[in-house]
Amino acid sequence: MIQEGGAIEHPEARVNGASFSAWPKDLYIPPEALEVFLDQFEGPLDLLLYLIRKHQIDILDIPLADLTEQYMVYVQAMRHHQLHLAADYLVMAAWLIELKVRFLIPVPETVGDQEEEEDPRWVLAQRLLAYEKMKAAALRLQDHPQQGREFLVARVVHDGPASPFAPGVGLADLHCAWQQMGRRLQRSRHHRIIREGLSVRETMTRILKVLKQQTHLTFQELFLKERGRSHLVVHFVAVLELVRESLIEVIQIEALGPLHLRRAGQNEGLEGRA
Amino acid sequence: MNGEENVVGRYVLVLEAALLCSSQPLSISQLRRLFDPELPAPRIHQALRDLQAQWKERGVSLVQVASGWRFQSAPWVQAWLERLEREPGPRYSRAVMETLAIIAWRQPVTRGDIEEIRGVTVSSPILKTLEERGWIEAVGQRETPGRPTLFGTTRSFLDHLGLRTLCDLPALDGHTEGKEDGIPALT
Amino acid sequence: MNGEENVVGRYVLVLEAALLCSSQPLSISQLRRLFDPELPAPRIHQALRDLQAQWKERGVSLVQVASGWRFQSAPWVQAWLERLEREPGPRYSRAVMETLAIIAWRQPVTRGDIEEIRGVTVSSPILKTLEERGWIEAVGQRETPGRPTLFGTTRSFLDHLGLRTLCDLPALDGHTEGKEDGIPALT
Repeated sequence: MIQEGGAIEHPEARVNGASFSAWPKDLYIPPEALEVFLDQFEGPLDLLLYLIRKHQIDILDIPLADLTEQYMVYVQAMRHHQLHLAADYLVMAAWLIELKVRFLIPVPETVGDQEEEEDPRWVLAQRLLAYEKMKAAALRLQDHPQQGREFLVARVVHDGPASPFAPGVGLADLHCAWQQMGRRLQRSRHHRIIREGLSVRETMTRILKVLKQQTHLTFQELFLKERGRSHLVVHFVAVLELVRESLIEVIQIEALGPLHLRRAGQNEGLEGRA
Repeated sequence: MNGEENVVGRYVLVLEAALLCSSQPLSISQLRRLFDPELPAPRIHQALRDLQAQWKERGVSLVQVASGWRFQSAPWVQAWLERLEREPGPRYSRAVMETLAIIAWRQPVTRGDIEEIRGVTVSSPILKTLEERGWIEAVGQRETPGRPTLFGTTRSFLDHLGLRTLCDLPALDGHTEGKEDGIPALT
Repeated sequence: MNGEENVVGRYVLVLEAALLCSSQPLSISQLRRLFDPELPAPRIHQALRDLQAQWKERGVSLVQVASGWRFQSAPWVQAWLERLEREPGPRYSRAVMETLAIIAWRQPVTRGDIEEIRGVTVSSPILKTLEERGWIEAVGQRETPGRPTLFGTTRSFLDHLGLRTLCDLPALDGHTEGKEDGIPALT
């Protein structure tokens, strides 16, 4: 696309003595490659900046015709491959062509005192510089220390509500709820409360959680890590309680063999292992 | 600046910063992993004891809860901190609180058990509220017809209450010592 | 227990606890309101300076950001704290960051201004992302046809960056140093 006379001053690539500053039109560019290439740009200004920096063009002295034509190479390639072309790229193409026309065709000086027409190259340069500055600003922002990345904020827990939308609950509230419920029920029922060690209940829950993840558990596994007699007793009582509530089964596959715990009503899995 | 050369003197400060800035309680193994090479557990324990002593008389204290260690406000500053809260915040309904209490003290329980105790139907949103809050979870199924789900409380529930284990829940015989409190035991 | 009798000695501890526990930075007027009767602002300032000095060499420091004072981790502990973080914070696309940069350095701006500078259409999700994050907000309308919304950054944006004012944003000298770029400076 580059015309002989209009070649830019600092061509980047030389092949066999000929300078190339844009992809030859007949060069096959796989659509995916083009897409990937274009994905790196945030838009037409970003692409223009890339072209200018790549060819070391002085931004204050832009060869409008060449830049426009190089830009059009990409736009043409995109259209040729019927890639989805963001309208922004076409708008920019139209604007570049307009600038080029304004640059090439001198404005007739019919109106004497009219304000001097701005150099279209300067208009383009201003836009590119403004964009480049903001591009740099975005990087500065990205690099600036950020909460959660370069520093963390102290967040010590306190008893107030966790967040306006998630009410908190205190021990007193919980206890109070229980007591009120008790008082309410006392009027209608006459059951006797049986005191249960909570540690037994907790252990029951823990055993069930383990049995949710693995099909069975041997007695040894259950007691191995626990220290002390009270742990042993708590676990044993928990197992008995779970059996009583038909939540688990205890099986022994062979005489004097290891005892296995498994969830009640689960019939598969153990035979194959024994 | 890096402080690696002086890490021995600094690790207490690192532990303090990690505990002050973490949104979750930190376990000993997490605290060990702060350092490379990992610090031996006894060193961590010693440092935690030192920190606990340093913070003893302050408005914030270092405590151990179910899933590890964390800093939390001391009870005596609560009166001041409450003035910061703009509004008292929503509260859970009685139904939610009672359901939670039953699950806490009677776990593992099924929805049927809760209904049995409360004497009223337990609606799905109640259990969902508590599950979404991360305070209860399904821990299994009872092998009875219909295989109902059994619920238990989670570690975050204990963390929220600042408790280490369920045994730290207040005993329920307290006010009704020797008396029945009207709540049926599960059979 | 209440400590009212000794409040003079204790108010620094109360301030410390409040600042450590608050999820948001606390302003001087919020800090004054912790006390009844309210403490005069100079006393609060003095206490903050004392606290700042006390925490100077620690892993957490007391800093002032746009919406007030808060404790945050010191840069030197970051290397350790990073080992704790399960997931890194979200990374925003270049489109989002460029839009945010334009709003930060050129505010107040309309969507049209942003499109003019970037040369591309600014999609609604981009502005929505930034609004939902609490970093930008509508600050008015330009009195031109269509009365487009003017956007500016919020205090939480500055808080997030640990900055006190927009003037603390890094300077944008770069390659255009000393040259006129026709872009008005921030006021």
